[in-house]
Amino acid sequence: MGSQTGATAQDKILLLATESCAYPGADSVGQAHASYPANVYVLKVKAPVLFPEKFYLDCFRKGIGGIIIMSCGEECPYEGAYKAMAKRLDRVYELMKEEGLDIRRLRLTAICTVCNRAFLNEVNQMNQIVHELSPPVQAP
Amino acid sequence: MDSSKNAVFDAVVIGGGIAGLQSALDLAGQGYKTAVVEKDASIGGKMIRLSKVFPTLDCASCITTPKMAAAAHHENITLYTWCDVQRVEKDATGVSVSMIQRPRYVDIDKCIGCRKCEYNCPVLVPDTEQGGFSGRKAIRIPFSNAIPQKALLDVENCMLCGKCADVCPTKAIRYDQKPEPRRIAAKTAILATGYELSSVTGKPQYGNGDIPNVIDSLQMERLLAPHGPYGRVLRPSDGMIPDSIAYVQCAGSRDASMGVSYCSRFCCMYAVKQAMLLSGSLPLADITIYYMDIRAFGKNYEQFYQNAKAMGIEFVKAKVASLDAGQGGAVTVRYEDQTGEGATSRDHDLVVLSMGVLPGFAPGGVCPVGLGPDGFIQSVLPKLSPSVTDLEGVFVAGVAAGPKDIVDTITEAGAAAMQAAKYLTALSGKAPGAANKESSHE
Amino acid sequence: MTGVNPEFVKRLEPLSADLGSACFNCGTCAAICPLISEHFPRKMIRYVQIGAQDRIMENARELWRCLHCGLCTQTCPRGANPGEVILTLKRYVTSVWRKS
Amino acid sequence: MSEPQRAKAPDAGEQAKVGVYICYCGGNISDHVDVEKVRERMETVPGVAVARTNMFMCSDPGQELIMEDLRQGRINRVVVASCAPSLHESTFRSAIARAGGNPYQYEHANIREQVSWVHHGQAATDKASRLIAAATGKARTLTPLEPLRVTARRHAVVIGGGIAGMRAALDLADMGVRVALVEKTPYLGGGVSRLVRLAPTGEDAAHLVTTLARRILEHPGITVHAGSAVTTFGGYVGNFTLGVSPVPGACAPAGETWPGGYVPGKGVLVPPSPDGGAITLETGVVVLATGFASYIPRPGEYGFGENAEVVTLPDLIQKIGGLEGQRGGTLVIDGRPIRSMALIHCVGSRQIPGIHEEDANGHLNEHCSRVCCTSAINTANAIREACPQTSVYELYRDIRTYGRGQEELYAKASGNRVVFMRFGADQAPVVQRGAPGSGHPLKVTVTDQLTFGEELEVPVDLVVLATGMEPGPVADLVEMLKLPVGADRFLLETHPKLRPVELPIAGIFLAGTCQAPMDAGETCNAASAAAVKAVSLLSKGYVELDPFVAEVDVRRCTGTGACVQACLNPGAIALETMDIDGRPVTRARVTPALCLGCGACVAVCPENAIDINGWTLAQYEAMVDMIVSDAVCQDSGAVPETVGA
Repeated sequence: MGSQTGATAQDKILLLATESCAYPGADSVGQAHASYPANVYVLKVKAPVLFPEKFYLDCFRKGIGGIIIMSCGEECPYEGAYKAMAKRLDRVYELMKEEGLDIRRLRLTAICTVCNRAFLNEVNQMNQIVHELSPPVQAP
Repeated sequence: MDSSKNAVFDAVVIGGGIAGLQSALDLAGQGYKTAVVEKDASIGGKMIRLSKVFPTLDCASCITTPKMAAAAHHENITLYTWCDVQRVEKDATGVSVSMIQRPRYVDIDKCIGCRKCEYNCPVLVPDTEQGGFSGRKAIRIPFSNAIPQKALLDVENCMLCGKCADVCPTKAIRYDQKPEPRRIAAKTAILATGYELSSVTGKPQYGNGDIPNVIDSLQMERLLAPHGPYGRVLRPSDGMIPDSIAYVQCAGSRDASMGVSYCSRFCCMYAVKQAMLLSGSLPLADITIYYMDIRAFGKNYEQFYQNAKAMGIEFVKAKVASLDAGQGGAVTVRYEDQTGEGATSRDHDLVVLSMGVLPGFAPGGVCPVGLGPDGFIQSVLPKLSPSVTDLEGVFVAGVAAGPKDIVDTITEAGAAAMQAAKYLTALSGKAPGAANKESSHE
Repeated sequence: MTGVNPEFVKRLEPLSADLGSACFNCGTCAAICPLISEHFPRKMIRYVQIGAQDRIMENARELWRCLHCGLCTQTCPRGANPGEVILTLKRYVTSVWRKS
Repeated sequence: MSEPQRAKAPDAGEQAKVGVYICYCGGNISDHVDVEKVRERMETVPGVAVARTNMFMCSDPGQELIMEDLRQGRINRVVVASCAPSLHESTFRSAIARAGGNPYQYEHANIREQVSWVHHGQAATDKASRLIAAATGKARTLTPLEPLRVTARRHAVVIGGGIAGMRAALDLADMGVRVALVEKTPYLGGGVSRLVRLAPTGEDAAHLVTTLARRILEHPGITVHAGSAVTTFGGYVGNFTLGVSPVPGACAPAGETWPGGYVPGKGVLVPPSPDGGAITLETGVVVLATGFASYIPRPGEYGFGENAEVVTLPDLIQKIGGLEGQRGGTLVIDGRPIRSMALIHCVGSRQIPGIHEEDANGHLNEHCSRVCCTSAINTANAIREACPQTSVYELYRDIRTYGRGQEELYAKASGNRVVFMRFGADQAPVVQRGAPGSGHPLKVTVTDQLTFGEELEVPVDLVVLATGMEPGPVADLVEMLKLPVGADRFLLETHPKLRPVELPIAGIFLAGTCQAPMDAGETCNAASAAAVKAVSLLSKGYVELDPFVAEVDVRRCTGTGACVQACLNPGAIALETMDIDGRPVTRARVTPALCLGCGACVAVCPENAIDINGWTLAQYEAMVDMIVSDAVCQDSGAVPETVGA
């Protein structure tokens, strides 16, 4: 297990961005040179349905402050994946509550390849939330 | 890469710009052996010299280099750079291209592109690849992302001091290299000969290139390019950061007094693009575009233009009548304010002439292909198959067939490759249908 | 409100071979004219195009400030020959003045 | 940092040596990211063997750096940190392959679009460091993969029987690809059949359509399914399956015409297909040539729908046809003399939020429709030349005669004394009933920028609205084929320059105005460009696919069947009885060509026995570990603390 030290790790926001929509959407924000907080890390995923409940909880345990799942929404190229994942998230929220994690730390949203404004909105909102909340894990 | 004196191919593409490269890639992708003949020392054409491209603002190099590299590495493509085409002949057996391989004064097989010669060369001359704004050596790699990355000696400026030969780790310098004739035989040809920018001397009222701080649009591309001459936008006469920049549209097009009545099609969009890039790098500068009609006709172009307006770029509907040197390096722009008081003048720190395009190839005496009244290669089927020319088995792609932006050029290059492939298929009799039937009857 | 009159141009036809129909209102002539500022000579060409006879008569005196230096005709991007239009209008206005 | 839980067998014994290559992008990256500092940091990351920088990593010398390190055995995994992977991932993968490496032992860190273009200063350098470190975390566990080879049917389905579909079908068939052409109406010809003379060269639309349609109908390699639509879609590149059914009511009125004949406004009537009912087409590729729809003005827009004398340009073109019998005098339409007419440009195009009204679905057409200026001027010229007693006024915003021969058409219109007036987007002309006794039913008032901003009043007998092109009604196909659509609602290509006629879905191509407004020549170019891509794809008889599919670790699998339940593409994964260590056991098995690679199975396996090759859960975990780790850099303001690496 990696380090969980430092007061900054909990500020990091993870974006799980779909390869066909949100990831190019993040690139489009970059092409527009539109600035957003630098604590945002985009991971490219084929479909976020890949991640089990445990993955999210582990992320928070490791010190990730917030996760935004940026999917293609209804435009998802994998039929049924969006629904399956939305269902899984309900269980993740339950588990988060059990562990005393504020459920605002995890958001599911749809971002298209040209959704610059929506992208910026989402990351800025999440940034505000993680700054308001205390770290998900206490630094030793 | 470069090959022996006589060679046989399925197809030959004349011109290694984005049109020629796309055509070659689409032919090679089907398994056809294809030669690309380029007059310049690098492939990539005009596109590789641009900063960013509209309407996506991708960096031009990022879009062009993958295609350049793909062509250079393709097993079915052979590149001939630094070659002058002498004759393109068409007979019953196919197309033959006679050309002269100009000397680079460097053994291209030995050169490893390390640039030691360039670093040690004592001769500094203006670098036209950088708009003339910075210097280059008499021996140099043509530009940073050139393909092939091989040195080239400029014999007009070389003083034969011998330093390059001394430092070359592979002993590749050949002062005695001679022009060499080469011949390519192929079954079909695609002409992708591109364009040249029209001349700033075309209209005396625009100063014949003598007014300081009046530059052309490709020079501005270099000023804006991340690997440009200054690394930032400065005006050439005194290095001042310009506060006010103006674009003069139709400075080489839609003007019978200059002998070019046609529309050059992409100048509006590159001006809008450059204006947007300028307002990014010089947020305080005022940018004005003097235009007659903004021709933002392509996919997402209008939205791009409206964004530019929203960013505060000023659009003035007027054809600029004249330019004059003003006070302190300024340029005075004279125009009619059409909904205001009428004839008026305004000073700008830097003026960019949105030059038009002229055919890059004068086939007279070289290739018996038909031309339109505008001097570009004529399509005989402009609606159903625009790449078909009046020479059977010879096709045309990109600006060679009239001004065209990059998107339309790439699409047309694919179409030309399709028509050439059909012609090859019909010749070999392997597939049903007959391409030559189509070219004469559609 | 200015009314347009497509018939007006027909009255000028006998007076000239070139009525500036090629003009696309770029404004080069107005900006290049060394003598008169405002919108001259494009203004006159435009009024011919839309048939605004009244406007031409109202501004007729401007016509006589033109010395026919030829700069507008020489630089016109459309080859519309503004100088010839001004000459034609001088003839027309003179004929109207004679009649009245 | 957690070690990979499941290193793959082929990699066992080979220690990961990651090469990190960081691009300056000619200042695009290095202006904001301290590239040399990042390189120094990467040299300390576990598993990193070399870290290098270059001005343009995508250039030949940049690629050569990577290739040389691979050849020398200094590295066996590659991380490139540069622009978006969409631009250069394939460039670097192929460089690795050329140097004898496995192109899939590669990970890309996007430090331009997602770092240097959006962050500045120390924060940019730190974020780049963490992203690259994360990429090395993934790269260390990347195993060699081989692309999947799928047999491809040498067959194409072209959807749409306009000139784009016909052009693409002929090109494909002439290359020996069998083609099924599916057209909703009983006619071939599409949008061009609604035209008469094409600008600027004056070709006869009927002749163009007839030429293509005859060749289509005669071609032994092409089957036309007219009056039919695609109703089901399945499969993958090389092996698509499309259900095609007759469109109810799509048949030509009996006795109206004869098969093979041209009907103005509709096209060439296709003989009824012998099979009639619903059929299934199995095909290697699909070309979309579904065309456009003409904008219909809102009721009241420039008096449309309220005045019989207000028509659209497409309607006018069909009404006047070739202007037969209308020589020398005044244009007559429906028995009514038109002494004066106004053509208004940009109706349903170039709409601006806040100025123009959205349609019932909340859409604005912000795009330029590209063809209407030239089409309007072409029509004006035809009328002025045939009927010199008819005055024509064109009210425009910008004249966009951009194409070859089009500016000449505009000049000709001026010579023909078509009178042009220019209005601002926020000062639209007003169409009203003419004053009684004016002799004209309508009047148009416009604030004309060419007349020094004066308000002009034009009495007219006819107002013609140059309506634009809108996306065609293809919602069903968008849904069925999962097609990407742009903000302008036209079908969206992968990249306008790199892959202008391709979609992210392999084997499906775009041809013509379903993508954006185009004229006839541009449409045929796009169709041929789509055809050449399709032919190249089918030329080998097989298609190579990305190997990013699910794979079961049969040693871990216990045959719970959870993955089979979760699988979104029925058939891609199934339980099978197999022999392991001499005992028959039930285990899951994946059919790679059917696997979508979505990973729905991965999340549900209680044994962690299934993963997507190249995108494993352990790799994501490794990336998160590196992102949170302070090993490579401390965030500014953080308490400095050394972390055991």
